[in-house]
Amino acid sequence: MDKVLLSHGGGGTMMERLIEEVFAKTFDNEYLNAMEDAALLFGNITLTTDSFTVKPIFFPGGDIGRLAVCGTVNDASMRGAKPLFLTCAFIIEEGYPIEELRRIVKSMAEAAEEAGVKIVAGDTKVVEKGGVDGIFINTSGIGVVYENADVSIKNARPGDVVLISGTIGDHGMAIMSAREELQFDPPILSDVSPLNKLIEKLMTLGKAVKVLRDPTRGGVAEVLYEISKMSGVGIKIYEDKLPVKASVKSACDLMGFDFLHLANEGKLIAVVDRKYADEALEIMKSDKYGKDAAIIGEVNDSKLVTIDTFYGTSRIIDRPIGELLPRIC
Amino acid sequence: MDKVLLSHGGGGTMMERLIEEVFAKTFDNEYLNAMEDAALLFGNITLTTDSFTVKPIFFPGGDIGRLAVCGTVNDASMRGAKPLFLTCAFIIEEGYPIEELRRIVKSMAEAAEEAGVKIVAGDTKVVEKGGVDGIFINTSGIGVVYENADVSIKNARPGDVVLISGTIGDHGMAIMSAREELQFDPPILSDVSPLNKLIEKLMTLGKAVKVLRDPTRGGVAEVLYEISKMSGVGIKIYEDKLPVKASVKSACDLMGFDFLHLANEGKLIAVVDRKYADEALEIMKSDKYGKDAAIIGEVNDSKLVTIDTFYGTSRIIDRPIGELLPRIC
Amino acid sequence: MCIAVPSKAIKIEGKVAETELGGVIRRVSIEMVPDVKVGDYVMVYAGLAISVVDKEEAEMERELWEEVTEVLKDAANRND
Amino acid sequence: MCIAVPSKAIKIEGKVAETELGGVIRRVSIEMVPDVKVGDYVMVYAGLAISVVDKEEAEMERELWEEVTEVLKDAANRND
Amino acid sequence: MQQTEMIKKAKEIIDILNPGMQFNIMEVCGSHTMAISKYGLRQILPKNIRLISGPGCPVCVTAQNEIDSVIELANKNVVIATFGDLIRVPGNKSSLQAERAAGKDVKVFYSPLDALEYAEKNPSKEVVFIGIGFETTIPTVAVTIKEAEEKNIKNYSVYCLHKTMPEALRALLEGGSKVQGFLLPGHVSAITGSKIYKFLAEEFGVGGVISGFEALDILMSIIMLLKNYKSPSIEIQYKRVVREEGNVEAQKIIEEIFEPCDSTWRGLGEIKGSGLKIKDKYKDFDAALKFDIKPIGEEIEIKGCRCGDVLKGNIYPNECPLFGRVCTSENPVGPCMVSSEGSCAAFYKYGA
Amino acid sequence: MQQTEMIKKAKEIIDILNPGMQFNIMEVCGSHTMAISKYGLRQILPKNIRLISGPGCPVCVTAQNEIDSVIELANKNVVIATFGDLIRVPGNKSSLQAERAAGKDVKVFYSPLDALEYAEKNPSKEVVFIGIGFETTIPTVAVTIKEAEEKNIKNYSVYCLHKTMPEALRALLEGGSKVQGFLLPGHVSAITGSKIYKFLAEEFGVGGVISGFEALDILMSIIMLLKNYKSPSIEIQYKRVVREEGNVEAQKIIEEIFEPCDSTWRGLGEIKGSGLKIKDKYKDFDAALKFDIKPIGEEIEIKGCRCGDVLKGNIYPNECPLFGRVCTSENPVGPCMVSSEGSCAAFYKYGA
Ligand code: SF4
Ligand code: SF4
Ligand SMILES: [Mg+2]
Ligand SMILES: [Mg+2]
Ligand SMILES: [Mg+2]
Ligand SMILES: [Mg+2]
Ligand SMILES: [Mg+2]
Ligand SMILES: [Mg+2]
Ligand SMILES: [Mg+2]
Ligand SMILES: [Mg+2]
Ligand SMILES: [Mg+2]
Ligand SMILES: [Mg+2]
Repeated sequence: MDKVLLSHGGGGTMMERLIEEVFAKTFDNEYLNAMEDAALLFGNITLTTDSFTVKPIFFPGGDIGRLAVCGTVNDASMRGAKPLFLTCAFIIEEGYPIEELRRIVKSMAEAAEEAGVKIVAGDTKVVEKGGVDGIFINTSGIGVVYENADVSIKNARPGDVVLISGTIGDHGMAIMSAREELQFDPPILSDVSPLNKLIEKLMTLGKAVKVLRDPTRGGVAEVLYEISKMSGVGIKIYEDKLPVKASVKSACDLMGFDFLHLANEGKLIAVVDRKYADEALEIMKSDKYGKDAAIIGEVNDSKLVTIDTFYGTSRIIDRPIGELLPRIC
Repeated sequence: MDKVLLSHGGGGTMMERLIEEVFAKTFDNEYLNAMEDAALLFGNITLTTDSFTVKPIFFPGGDIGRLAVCGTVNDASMRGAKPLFLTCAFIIEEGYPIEELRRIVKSMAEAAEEAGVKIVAGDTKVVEKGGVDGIFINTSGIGVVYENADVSIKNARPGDVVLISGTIGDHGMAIMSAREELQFDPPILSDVSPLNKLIEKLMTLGKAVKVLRDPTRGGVAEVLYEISKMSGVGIKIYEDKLPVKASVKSACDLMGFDFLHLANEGKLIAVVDRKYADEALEIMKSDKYGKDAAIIGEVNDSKLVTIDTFYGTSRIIDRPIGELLPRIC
Repeated sequence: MCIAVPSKAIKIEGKVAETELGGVIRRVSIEMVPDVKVGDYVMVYAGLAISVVDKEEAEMERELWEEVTEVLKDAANRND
Repeated sequence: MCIAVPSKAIKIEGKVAETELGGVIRRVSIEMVPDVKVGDYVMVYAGLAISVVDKEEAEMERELWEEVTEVLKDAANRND
Repeated sequence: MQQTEMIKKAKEIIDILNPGMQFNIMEVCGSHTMAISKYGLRQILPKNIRLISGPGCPVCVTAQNEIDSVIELANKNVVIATFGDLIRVPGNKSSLQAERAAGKDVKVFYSPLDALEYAEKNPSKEVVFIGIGFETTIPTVAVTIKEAEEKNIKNYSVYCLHKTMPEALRALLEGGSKVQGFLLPGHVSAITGSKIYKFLAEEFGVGGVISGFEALDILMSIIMLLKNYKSPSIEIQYKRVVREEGNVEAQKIIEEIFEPCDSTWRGLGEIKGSGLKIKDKYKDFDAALKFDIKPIGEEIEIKGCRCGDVLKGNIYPNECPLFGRVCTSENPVGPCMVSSEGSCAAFYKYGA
Repeated sequence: MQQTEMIKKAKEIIDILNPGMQFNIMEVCGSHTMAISKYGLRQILPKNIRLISGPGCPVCVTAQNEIDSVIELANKNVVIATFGDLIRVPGNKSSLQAERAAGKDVKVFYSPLDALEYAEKNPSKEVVFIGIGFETTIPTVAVTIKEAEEKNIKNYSVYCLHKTMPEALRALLEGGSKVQGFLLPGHVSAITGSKIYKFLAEEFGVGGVISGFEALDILMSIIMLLKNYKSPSIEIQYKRVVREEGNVEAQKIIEEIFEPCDSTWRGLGEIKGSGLKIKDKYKDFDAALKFDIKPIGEEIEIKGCRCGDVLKGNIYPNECPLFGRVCTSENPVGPCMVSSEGSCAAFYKYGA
C-alpha cells in the first residue's frame, strides 16, 4: 500500500483497511473507534461529516446539492436522532458557472427545507482551474437523539430482523447510467432523499430499533458486513425478498455488477427486534420514501453474511472491494 | 458575474458578494446571517466548518493537516468557546502517496492533542487522477461557550480597543515564499497554531471581551471591515503599532502586497473593553502564541476603517478584493 | 468468461441495433448477426450481438427439461 | 509605475547577483549594472537591477534636507 | 413449474443418475465458475460429483510477463483502453490500477467499439486496446480493427493477447487431467460452434455439454453429462444460442484479421497454436509492432501461488496454502484471485 | 531627526513656500500616485497645491483594443505570461482573469526573466510575454529577448505594447494641461536619465523634479518644485538612484531590440513615436508577427468613463460620475480603477 487508489474510496475492504491503518490508529479515540455513521457527543448530540464529489454534478433524479444535504441528514439520523443543523463547505473550480452554483445552492435549500434542517455555517474555497473537477461539497450535521432511543451499529442480536426501506441500487445505477451513457426507459432516477421523517416515525418503536444504517458507498453488502462485524453477529438475507427494480437488475447483468454493491442515497437498513418487525415495516411503508420497504433478512450467530438464493442454496455475500468496474467476464 | 473566479475565494469584497448573493440569500436563516466564524446553537454550542486546499500541502512551518485542525479549533473558539470535537473529511487524488497521507494525519493528531480536542467523525473520498490536486481536508468543529461570555462580531462599540495576538502576515508570506520560490533567511514560517488555550485565559475577562476573530483569508484588513460592518462602527489602527516582521514587510514591498491582506493562521484580533485593554494584552503576552501581541487600534463611530500613518496622516485601509497577485506597478 | 445477456432488438439501422433489456436501452453492433429482425432477442457481448436467440430452441429446451423429468418418473417407478 | 526596491548584493556570479532585503533573498540579473560589487545596494525592478544606489548621493540627499530646513529657519527669522 | 421446484427436481434426477464414483466435471468457462458459486450449485450436487474450474478465465490464464508488457506499454504515452477486468491484475511490479494512479492514461471501456469511438474522437491520442479473451471476445475486437481500417483511423491499435480454447483443452488432457466430463463454454461456442470439441470425445473419450449460464442450464448440462458419460459425445444444452456450426460471420472476420500463433498460458505453459496474432495485412493496427512491445523475459511463477494446479483442476482453490491468508480479493497474489471470475475469487467471495 | 518630525518640518516649509495661487503638480508615475494616497500626503499639503495624476500607469494607458488583442492571443493555444497587474483589466468582452477561468493558460510572473525560464523548461509550450510598461520595464523585457536569441529558445516571444514617456508629456502639454510642475518618475528616469525632460522647461516653461518614492522624497520634490517654479528647470531629487545620463547599458539594449512606433494611449489618443516595436532583426520573438495579432478595430471609449480626463489631470477621480457607484475596485469600469496604481483605484482604496 504505497499510493491511494480509487478502490480505497469505494466503500469496501480496501477502504476499511485504509481507514483502520491510517486514520483510526492515529486519531484513536472512543468516539471515532465506534465506527458509527455519526459520533455521539454530550450523551445525546450526533455529529457527522461527509464530502460529496459525485460526477456528474447533475444526475438523473438529483444533484450534488441535494445529495450533500440528504447524505448528512441521513447520517446524522442513524443513531436514532433528529437532525437539526448542517454546515456546508464548497470547493469550487475557477471558471465554474455561477448559474450552476445557484442551482446547486437552491437544491440544497430545498432539501434542507424538506428535511426541516437549517444550514447554519458555511465556507467557500475557489481553487485554480484544474485543481478540482467542478465542485465538491462537504456537509457536517448535528442531530439530537430521540428520547428512549438506543441505536448503534453494535446492537444487532441473533433473532433480530433486517429491513430495507426500498429498492436497492437506484442511486448507484443512476450515476452509472449517466457516466457510461447507458440509457434507460423509463430512466432510472437516483433515490436521493432525506430519511429523517421516516426515522422519526420509526423511533416511536423506541429501543426495538437496534441498528440504522444507510447503504451508501459499498451498498447493502457493505452495511451488512459492518453490522456483522461491529455487532459480532451473522446476517442472512433472502434473495427472493430483495426489492430491486428490473432495470437495475438488467443493467447489473449487462455490466457484471452486483446490485448489493451499488450505492443508495435514500434507503436505510434497519435491524429491529423481531417482535416489532411487522410494525416497523408498516411504518416504513406508510412513509413516502418507504413504499417498497421489505423485511429482507435476519440476524443469526453464524458471524457470516450470507444469502439464501433463489435456488434453495446459501452462499456468502460478495463483499465489495472498492471501485466498481464494468466487466466482460 | 457569470463564472466563479479565483478572487471569489480570496477573502475580500468579491467573496463577500458571492456569499451574500448566492449563499446567504438562498439559505437565509438567523444563524447563517449572523456571519460569525461559528454558529451558536442550543444557546451555548458553537459549530463551524472550513475546507482546506492549501498549496503546497507541506509548507514552511506546517502542513495542511495542522492547518485543518488549527483553523477549525480557532473558528470554533471565536465566540468565546472551548472547542471540544472535530470532524475531518479527506478528498484525496488517486495516486497520492500513502506515506504523505500518514504524515498529514499524524500532524492533525498532534495538533488536536495540543489543542485538547478530539476528532470524532471522518470521511474519506478518493477521486480520479486530475479530479483534485493532491489532497483537500474539511474540518468541522464544535465548542462550548464559556460561562459569562458574550463574544460576537456585532459587539464592538466606540471606545473599545483593538488587539492583535502577534505578528501579521506570517502564514500568507510563508505560503507565498513556497509558491513564488522566494527565499528567506531566516525562513519565514507559517504561524499556524491553535489559539484556544490563549482564548481560554482571555475569557477570564468575561464580557469585557467583545469580539474575537482570526484574520485568515483577506487578512487583518478584511477582519476589520467585517467588524466595522457587523457592529456598525468605525475602526482606526495605528501604523506604528502593527507588529510585523521586517522580512514580511520587505517581501511585501518587493511584490507589491499589503501585509494587512496576508492570511494569518495563528493570530486573532480581539476587541476589548478599554478598561481591560492592558490586562488583555498581558494575558496574550503570557501565552506562547501571544508573545508579540499589541494594542493596534480603537473602535470609533466613523463607520470607516482607517489607519493613522507614520506620517501623521490618516487614510482608509485598502480592502482586499480577492486574489493576491504579485505586481510591478 | 463471457457475460452475455439477451436483449430485444427494437430498432435496426444498418449495422447497429437498438436493444432493450428490462428497460436498459443499448446500441449494439449487429455485424455478426446480419439476419436479425426487430423483435428478435440477441445475445450481446461487449457491445456486439454474437447470436440471435432461437425461440423454437428455447421452447425445445423447456421440452427437453420435461423429457428429462421423465427420467425421474422412470427412476421413481423403478424404485417402486 | 514601477515598484523597485533596494536590495544588497551579497553574492555575484556572472550576470546574476544574490541580493538580500530584510531577510528576503532574490537572484537578480545584473546585466544592466555591470559594475556592481558585493555590498552595494541595487534597485531591483521585476528581477533586473536597474541602478546601483549611490551611497554618497544618499548622504547628500540628507544634507539637502538639512539645507532646505534652512529655508524654514530663514523664513521664521523673516517673520520675526 | 416454479424454478425452485425445477431445481429440486434436478437435484433428485442428479441423485438418481449419480454414478457413485468420483465424477469430475470441469467447467471450462469462468462465467460458469462464477455462476456455480453464485447460485450455490455445489450444495445441490452429491459430494462425489465435483465441479472443478478449468482455464476459461481470460485474466487468469494471461501470463505474468504478458501483464508486464502491458504495463510497459502504459509507459509509452498511449491511452491504454481495457476491459475493467484487467485493471487490478498485478504484474511483476505494478498493475494498471497503480499505473493509472501514477498518472498513466488508463481507460476502462465496456466494449472495444467504445474504445474505437474514443480514438476517433481524440485523434491526437494513441489508443491501444488490450485484447484479452477467447473466441467470444475476438470478433468484437476484430470488428474494431476492420472498422478502423475502413475509416482510416490511424491512432487505434490492438495489443493482441487473445487465446483460443481447444488447444488448451487438449494440452490439459494430454497433461493427464482426471476429468469425466466438460461443461463447455456457451458463448465461446456461439462463435465457434460445437465441432471444435469433437476431439475430446473422439481422442480422449471425455464427453462435453455446451451449457447456458442459468442455474437450470447448468444443472441440465450436468444431467446430460451424467446420462451419457459412458458413451461420451459433445452435446449442446444451450441450443437457443449455440448452433452446431457456430457464428459463421464471426469466424470469417476472425480469419480475416488474425492468424494462429503459439501462446503461453499461466499455469499451463506454452501451448502451440493457442494464441492469435494480427495478420500482416493489418499490421498497422498491431500495437506489438507499432510500439515494439512483447511479453518480457521468462514467465516467472509467483511464489506459492498454485493457480496452475487450480487451472488444471488438480486442486480446489482453498487447497492452496495462500488462499484467504496472504491471497485475498483485496490483495490478490495470483490471477485466479484477481479476476472477478477466477476460481479462487469465486471461492473467496462466495465461500465455495 | 525622526521621520514624523521631518514630515512636520516639510509641512511647515511647504506652507512657507506656498505661492497662494492654485498650483497643480502632476505626478506622472503611478507609483507616486499610490504612494501619495498611501502616505496620506494630500492631508499635509495646503488646499491650493493639488496633486494630480498623469498618464504613468501602464495598465491605465493601455488602450481598450490592445487589451482585446491580448485576449485574442489567449485563445491561440499559447501560454500568456503576464505581470499580475494585467490580470483583472477588462477588455471589451473579457479579461485575462475570465479567460483563465475559462481554461486558457494564463500565468502570472513576477519577472519576464521568470517567464523566459518557464519557456525554456517547457519547450512544447508557446510562451508569450505581454510587454506593457514604460522605460523601467522595457530593458527587463529586452534582456529576455536577447537571452532567448542567444540560447536559441524558439518558443518564447513578446507581445510588445510598451510605451515611452516623453512623447506623452509633450502631447499633454500641447493639449493644454494646466500644470505648474511635474513630479517625474524615479525609476523610469533611472533608465532614461534627466535629459529627456528638458523640453518641459525649455519649450513649455514647466519645471520638473525626478523624485523618489518615500514620503520624504515626495515632499522634498514638492518643496523643490515650489522653490524653483518661477525659473523652471529639471532637477533630480532622487540622486541616490538616478544619474543625469541614466543607465547607459539599458539604453543600449533598448535600442538594440526596439524601435519607436506610433501608439494609442487611452484617453490621450494616438501619439506619434510614443510606442515601441521589436526590430526586424528580432522578428522571431515578436508575437505580433508570430501569431498575426494586433489591436483590433477602433479604440472604443467606455461609456461614462472619464479616465481620459483623469489621465490628463483635468479632473480628480471622484469627479467622475461613475466613481464609487458603478465603478469600484471589485468591478472596475475603466483601467484607472482596475490598475492597482490607477488614480481612481488610489482614491477608491485610500479615500484620497
Ligand atoms: S489462492 Fe491466490 S495464490 Fe493460491 S492459487 Fe489462487 S490465486 Fe494463486
Ligand atoms: S472612476 Fe472608473 S469610470 Fe470613472 S474615470 Fe475612473 S476608471 Fe473611469
Ligand atoms: Mg458521515
Ligand atoms: Mg455517509
Ligand atoms: Mg471559512
Ligand atoms: Mg476540470
Ligand atoms: Mg451512512
Ligand atoms: Mg469556518
Ligand atoms: Mg476559518
Ligand atoms: Mg462518509
Ligand atoms: Mg494533480
Ligand atoms: Mg475565522
